[in-house]
Amino acid sequence: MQSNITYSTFFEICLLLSVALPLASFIVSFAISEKYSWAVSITAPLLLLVSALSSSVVFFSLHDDQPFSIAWNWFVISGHPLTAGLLLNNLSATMLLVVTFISFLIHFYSIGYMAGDSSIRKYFAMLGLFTFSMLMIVLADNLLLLFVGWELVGFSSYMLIGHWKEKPAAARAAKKAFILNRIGDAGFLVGLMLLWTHQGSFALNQIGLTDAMAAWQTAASLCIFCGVVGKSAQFPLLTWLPDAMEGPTPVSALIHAATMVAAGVYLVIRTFALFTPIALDVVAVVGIITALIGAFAALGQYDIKKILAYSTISQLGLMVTALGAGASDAAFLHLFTHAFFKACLFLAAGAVIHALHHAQLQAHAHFDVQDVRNLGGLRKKLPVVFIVFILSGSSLAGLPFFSGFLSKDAILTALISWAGADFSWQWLVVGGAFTVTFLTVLYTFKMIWYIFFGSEKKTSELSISAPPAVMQVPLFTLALASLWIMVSWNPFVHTRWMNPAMEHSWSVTLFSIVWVIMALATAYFSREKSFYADVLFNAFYVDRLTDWMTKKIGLKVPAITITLDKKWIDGFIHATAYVQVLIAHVTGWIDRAFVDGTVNGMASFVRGVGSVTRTFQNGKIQLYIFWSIFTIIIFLIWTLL
Amino acid sequence: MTLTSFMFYFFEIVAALSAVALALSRNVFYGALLLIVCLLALAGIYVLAFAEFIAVTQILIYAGGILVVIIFGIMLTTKISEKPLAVEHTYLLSGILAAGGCFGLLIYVLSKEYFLTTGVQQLPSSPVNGIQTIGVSMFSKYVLPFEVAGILLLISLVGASVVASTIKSKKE
Amino acid sequence: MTGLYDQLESVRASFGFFIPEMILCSAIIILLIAGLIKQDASKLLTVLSFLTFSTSLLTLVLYWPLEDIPVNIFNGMLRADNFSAYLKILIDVGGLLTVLMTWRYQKQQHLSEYYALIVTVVLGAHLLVMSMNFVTVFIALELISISSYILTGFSFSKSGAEGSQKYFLFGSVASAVMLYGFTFLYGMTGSFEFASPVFVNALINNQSTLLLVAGSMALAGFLYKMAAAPLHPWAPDVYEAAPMPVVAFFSVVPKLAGLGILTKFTLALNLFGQSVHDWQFVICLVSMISLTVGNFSALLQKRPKRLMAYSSIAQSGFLLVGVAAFLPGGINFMLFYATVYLLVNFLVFVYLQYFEAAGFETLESFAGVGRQLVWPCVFLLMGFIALTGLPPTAGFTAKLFIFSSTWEAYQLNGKSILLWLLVFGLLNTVISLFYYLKIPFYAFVKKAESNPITNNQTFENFFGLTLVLVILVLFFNPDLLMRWINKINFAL
Amino acid sequence: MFPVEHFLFLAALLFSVGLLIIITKRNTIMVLLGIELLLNASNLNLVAFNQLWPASVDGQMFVLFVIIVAVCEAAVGLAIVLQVYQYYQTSVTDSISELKE
Amino acid sequence: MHHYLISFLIFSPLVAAFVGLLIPAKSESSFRYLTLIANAFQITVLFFMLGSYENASALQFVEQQSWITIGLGTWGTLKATYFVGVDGLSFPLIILSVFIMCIATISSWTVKQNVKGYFILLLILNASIIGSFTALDFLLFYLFFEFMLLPMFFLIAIWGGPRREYASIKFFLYTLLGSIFILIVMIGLYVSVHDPSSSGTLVHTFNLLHMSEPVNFISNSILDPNNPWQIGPYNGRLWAFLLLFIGFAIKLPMVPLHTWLPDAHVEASTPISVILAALLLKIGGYGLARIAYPIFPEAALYFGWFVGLMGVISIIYGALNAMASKDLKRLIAYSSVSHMGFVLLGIASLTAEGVTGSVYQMFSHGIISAMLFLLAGVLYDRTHDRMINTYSGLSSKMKSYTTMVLIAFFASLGLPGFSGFIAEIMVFLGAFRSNSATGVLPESFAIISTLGLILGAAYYLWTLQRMFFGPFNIKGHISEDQIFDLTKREYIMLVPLAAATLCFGIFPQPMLSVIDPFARHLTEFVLTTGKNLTLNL
Repeated sequence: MQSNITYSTFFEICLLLSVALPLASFIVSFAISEKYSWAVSITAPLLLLVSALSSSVVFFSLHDDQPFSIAWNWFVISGHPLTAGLLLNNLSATMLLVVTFISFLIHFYSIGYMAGDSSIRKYFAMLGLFTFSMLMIVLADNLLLLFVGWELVGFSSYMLIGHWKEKPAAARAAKKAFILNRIGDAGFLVGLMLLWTHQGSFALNQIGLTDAMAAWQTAASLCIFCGVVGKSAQFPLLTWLPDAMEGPTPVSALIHAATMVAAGVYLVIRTFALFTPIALDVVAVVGIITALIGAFAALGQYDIKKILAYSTISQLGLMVTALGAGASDAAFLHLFTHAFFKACLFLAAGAVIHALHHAQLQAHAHFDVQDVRNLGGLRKKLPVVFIVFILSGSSLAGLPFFSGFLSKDAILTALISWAGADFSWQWLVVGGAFTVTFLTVLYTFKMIWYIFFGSEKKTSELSISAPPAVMQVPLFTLALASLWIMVSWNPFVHTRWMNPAMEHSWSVTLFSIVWVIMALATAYFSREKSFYADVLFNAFYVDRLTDWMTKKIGLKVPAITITLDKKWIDGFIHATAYVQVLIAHVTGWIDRAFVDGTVNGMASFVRGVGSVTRTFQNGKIQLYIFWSIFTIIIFLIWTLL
Repeated sequence: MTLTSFMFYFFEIVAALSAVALALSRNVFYGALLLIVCLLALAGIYVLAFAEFIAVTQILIYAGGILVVIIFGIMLTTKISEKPLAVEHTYLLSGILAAGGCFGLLIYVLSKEYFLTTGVQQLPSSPVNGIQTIGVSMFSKYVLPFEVAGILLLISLVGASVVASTIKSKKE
Repeated sequence: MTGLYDQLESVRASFGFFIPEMILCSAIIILLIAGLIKQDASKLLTVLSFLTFSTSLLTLVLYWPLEDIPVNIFNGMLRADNFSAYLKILIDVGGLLTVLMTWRYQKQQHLSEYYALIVTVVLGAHLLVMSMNFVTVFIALELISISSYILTGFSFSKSGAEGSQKYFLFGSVASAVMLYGFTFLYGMTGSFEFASPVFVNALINNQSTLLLVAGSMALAGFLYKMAAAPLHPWAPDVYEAAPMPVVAFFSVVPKLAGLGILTKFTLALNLFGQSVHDWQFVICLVSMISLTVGNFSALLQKRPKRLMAYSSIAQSGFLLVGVAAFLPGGINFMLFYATVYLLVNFLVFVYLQYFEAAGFETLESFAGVGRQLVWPCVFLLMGFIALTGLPPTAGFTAKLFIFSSTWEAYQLNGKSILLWLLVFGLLNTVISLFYYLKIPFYAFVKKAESNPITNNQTFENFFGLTLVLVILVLFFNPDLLMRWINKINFAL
Repeated sequence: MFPVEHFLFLAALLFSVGLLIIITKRNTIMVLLGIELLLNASNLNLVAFNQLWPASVDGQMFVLFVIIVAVCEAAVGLAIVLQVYQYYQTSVTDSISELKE
Repeated sequence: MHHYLISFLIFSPLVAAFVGLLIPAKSESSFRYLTLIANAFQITVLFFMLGSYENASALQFVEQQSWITIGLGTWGTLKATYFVGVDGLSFPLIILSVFIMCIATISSWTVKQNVKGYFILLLILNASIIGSFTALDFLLFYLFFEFMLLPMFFLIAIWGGPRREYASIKFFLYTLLGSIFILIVMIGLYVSVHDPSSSGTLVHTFNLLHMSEPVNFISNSILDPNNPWQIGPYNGRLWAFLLLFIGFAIKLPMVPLHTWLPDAHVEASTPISVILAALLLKIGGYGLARIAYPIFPEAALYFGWFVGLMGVISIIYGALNAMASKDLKRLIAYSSVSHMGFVLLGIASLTAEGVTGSVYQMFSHGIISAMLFLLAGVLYDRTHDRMINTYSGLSSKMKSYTTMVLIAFFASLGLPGFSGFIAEIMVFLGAFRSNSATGVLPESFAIISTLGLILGAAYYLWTLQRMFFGPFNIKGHISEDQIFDLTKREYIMLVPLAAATLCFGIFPQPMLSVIDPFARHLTEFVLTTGKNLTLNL
């Protein structure tokens, strides 16, 4: 065990606690017997609370201080010792805090949300395992350990998506998530091999130390990016994320919004030194494509969780674009803010679903509670959720005074400076990013409008009660965390808390404020459009433009992307799956017909030879004599010739 | 052509013809008689090859012994079944193939061989010597095969009697 | 040409090396007489023949050290050397075990003649392996053959008669062909003593094609005696017809005798390596054909006896592998193989006899026996494993040895036929497994039908246990036997 | 003395004809006759070759043994043929083939 | 005392088998306990060995007794010895064997038919497996190797499923065929190799260590490295390597020589499947690393590419076939083919991590496949139906069973935290580094093999989805009360295995430090010796 001694033992204990307690929660949840499974919903959040608290100790004592590392020898690969160690710097400490904190909140929320579930032990156990493996990704000091965590979050995600395993769709979605992730991971693994071959080490602090911008580094970074594509649901491996919404909503909030999917972005930041310019360009392009697809797709959705899922994809795409632009700080800032407001949005959506579901059970009504077209006017019945939704939604939309505004601002600033003064393809990326922010506002507020405004549709007869306190507390906590205060004191400058060194430009801030307001207006008027079409048509050309955009682009493009998604990307993956199964059948057939067939053929050949040699044995002695003599004569003639 | 060489080729032709006739013959009884002719012709050849004792033995044992036994056999087997003595041929093609191949091969190989060059020392001095030598070597050099032949005869007689005894017991 | 006195003197001096054979000769007479005198003398006859073989064995073993140097006896008709002495021991053991097998089921008719014939075959085999002269070869071979023809018919049944007749016809032709070959060799050399310098030198000077034809014809007779391809077709029919002890006897004694004379004869024909005709190739070819014919035909057999007939053909092929190396080491290994084969073969036949007596005539009828008769089936299995050549039986060691000699020979002269023989022979082991495991397979794996058997199996199990122990011991310590075999210095 | 080849050719003919008879004749006794022909071919060879080596009578001795063997074979053979005849009521070789695959 | 530990391991089951022979067949339970006692004794011995094993490349617990010494006249002397020992290659496999045999005994507790024969065969099998893993004399190895066949044959053929006859004969023939190839090379080797320690007469030795020293080859023998003798396109040594490779690849099994395996597995009873998959397959990999590679290093370098390619093909092909399998056991069997492909790939890489990985993979696959087959057996015991389509939603009826299946499946698909991950990652690293380090395998092999990981996930998760998730439903005439959760005996077997795979997945170092010295020694030896030997092509 090696560590630098600048930190106190208390710090180390806290660090250890924050990492180990989620694991302990996993073990305890399994250890508690079936009879006392209710106890799990106490122990697990409690353990996570302690973990979150101790991680905040870690965070505050480390922030802006020396990086801390601690390592144990894990195993030796042909003379190269491989460590299992923790590497803490600002980045990972922040991430540690975010993960444990949100995880705790979601544990807490789950007490209410998952009450009465038959396999609650498994649920909390897997949440614990997930948190632990996420922390492993966050804190690992080498890529192999990180990969271990990487795979383990995939596993726990699999278990949690498929939590309601009686639902065939859930089982399917879980499988899809894991397999698509594995495809990415295979690339990641190749990246590891490249690193191992060329550097002989997986240690994060040695990455990129070889100054050569060699081709292998491009290859290695792109391979690692493959892993990111899988885990962060980037183009083209993004289809699993919307499907993963089959899992319980808190799980979607934790894993598929706040933490795991962001791990990809985090990984790129961690291994940023490895990425060569070419690789970064690829990253940026992939990111912006994903962001656009996600944003347009979100516009065309009617399922709350699907809208949020596409939104997540879009936001992740934005982060990845920022990474590609070299702005890892900005990307991380957005990751940070996104974690809170998106978790909050999911939890709020979960609260809506939970409440409606319970009401539905009482009223024996049957409709899809996740379909926004069935909802409406809920702001009166669920005021708490409404407020929370507005707050976090604003943050998502990037309205000023919200954290989302600041982080998006950081990204846009970085992108513009990356694009440079002259026009190049990079400006297309910037344009894309602006389109995405614009669309984000549109879909966010359209969703809010659908759920909370207007008249109640199918929900009107239901007696909807407010969510329980255990669910409200996390909601409010996260909603507050989506205010600008999380990032900096100044609601317009994003360079205070997190990264004082980050670049900031007032012009961009101003422009984005205008841009957001424009978007907001568009959103507002497009909402109005459905009621006051004539006025808008006559009053503003902008309105007509937005109308046209919403009608032509805002509806068509999502439809196209949806078909692209459903038919082509998914279709392609399905097709590959079909082809795989087909190939499997073909090889199976080959196995039976040829490989086995050869063997059986050999057997029948042997038998055939046997029956030939046997036919001479027909009991006729004269023929015996003939054959014997004849063989000798043939042999003699053959030799004499 | 001297008388001896005429005799020699006469015997050769007789032997060859009778053998071929035997092969063509469809009657067992004629076959046995043809074989006797052939064997007698061979005996004649033996005489001309300075093997008088062999010739005599040939006539006595083969013509007089073995073939009589065979003819008895023919009579025994045909009498019971009361079928004609005619014999059909089977596997004619195989037989011709094997025999023809064998004959061709032998003729081919033999025609390439020159036995006289290998080591004819001299003509035998006197025919008397032949029989005497045979007698002597029978009890000196060849005493072991001779004794073993005795055992062979004994055991075949015993064996034949065992086989024959079962025939009798079956009949009863 | 040596003088008459010398010849007679040689005969007189020869008797010292001829004691086992004389014992056998007198035994023939005594057995016949005993059969004549006493009507029901089965016990006496068995004891007598048992004693015959034991004393013969005893003398052989006692006189073993005497025969370190080969001695030509009876004016070069025979030769007493330790190669032939070893084979004679094996042959006598074979006779002994046959007597035991016959004694186990005392239902043999004409017992005195039966034993006399067995002893005659053994005598013939003795003479054959000692023979150095075509005359003795021919006489000895006929002694074996004619007795065998009669023995085949000793089941006194329709099939027995048929088998006997087929054997007779085939055997007569084969030995006539062999004889015809001999005559040419005589013509080319002027000598019947095929190992004598006169013979060899004459052939070295005149290596015509006739030599190849004559040699092949002569070999035909030996191959027929060994039941090796292509002179094998008689074997299945004869084996099926003959009584079980006779089959066991046939598959060992004439085979070993034929093997002994074949070894001597081919090595003589090889003319100390100066032969232009590749006799090694011929032997390899014969061996490969025997292996193929034996193994492949055995695959489809339904009766144990026929199966063992083909097995014996294939085993001839394996024995010939040892000869094919044309190395002294190979011949020693071949003797080891022969020893193991003798023991294992009798092990198998003893149990086959046991099962035949209990009514198991086809392979299918063995279904499920393994459950009721555990020990017989286990020992039978061991026998088959040894025949296949799998560890931990001496069968494996034997195969290892003979194929080692093939490898060594290949290494010495690089004839690719030897490599083929090696690969081919070993692959044949896989095929042989198909049928060797058939009976154990039926016995252990197939479901049992009701077949209550109450036959006393003490004799078989004692016999089986002993032989199994021997083949195990010979696997774990082949040196016990190889030490003796290595003293054999095969020389022409 | 006549050329040895002339003996040998006759012997070869006898041998081949013997083989022909053995393979083609359907009567067992005819087959026996064929075997006798084979043996006689050898005898002829031996006698002929003995002329080349007149110093000894080895060849002629061998002929005597062959004749002895022929006697034994004939005796045993006929006994067997009669026995088979007993069972099968025929000496047609083809019919005597119950032992087969 | 330490000098006889291996002999204790080998012979204690044989002694027990002998004792078993003397016990009347009626007292059935005594055979079970007898076998268990033998296993317990072996475990005790194993602990002694664990106590004094040192992590070094040297052989340990070596015993050498003279066994067969035969004078061959002019040829010299033939010498085979009872020569056993363990090193980093065999020790993990010994540990595996002892424990798996114990679990197989427990799993055999329910055998009802012909108990005596069954357990005696099991004991003989036990001895021969341990023997093959420890033998350092080729003849001794071959003896144990062949000796495994018959007990296995009967264990499949008598106590197997409906098509057991076909499967057992197929198994036997395939492996016998392989062993014939090995036998040919063995003959060639001992004829060509002499014992350097003996002075005077030429001693042909079976000693594997002597065989691996090129100087010990008799000059101008066919397998002599300096002999330019060609047989067809290759010289004798290359042929010999190929024959050995085929022989061991059949056992491994390698595509396309694998088809005996699915049949044998499907028809064999559960404990036999466990032994077959966990131990017998390992002999193939063991033989390559112990015999083929050290003795023919230049051939190993020459054919390394081919060996690696076959490994890759096995990985992918096995996985594809697993996906198409409808029978659970067949699926697992094909997954074994896929996983043993990693062993080939790792050895072929000739890097220390690759070889370590492949030995670790053998060890780990031993644990995991044992678990998988036990689990398949659990289901089969209850319903006598192994078809995947028959079941759905089993998780609601068999919770603990599902948990165990999850563990086993995820362990098998290489989830980190389980031993398979460590093994596979090391194989991947080694195979990838091979090009730059040794030049044997191209990088693409490693990259293509990662497809195996994806396919592995696909077929396992698909199976999970079909069999365990969704609403509970069973087809056919299986009644619902036939389906119940794990019994205590099944727990006893499964939990240690699950614990072991976890333990070796999280703390691989103890086992790696056993393997590592061997792997380094082997790669170094093969590379240096192989490059020094000229290839006469």
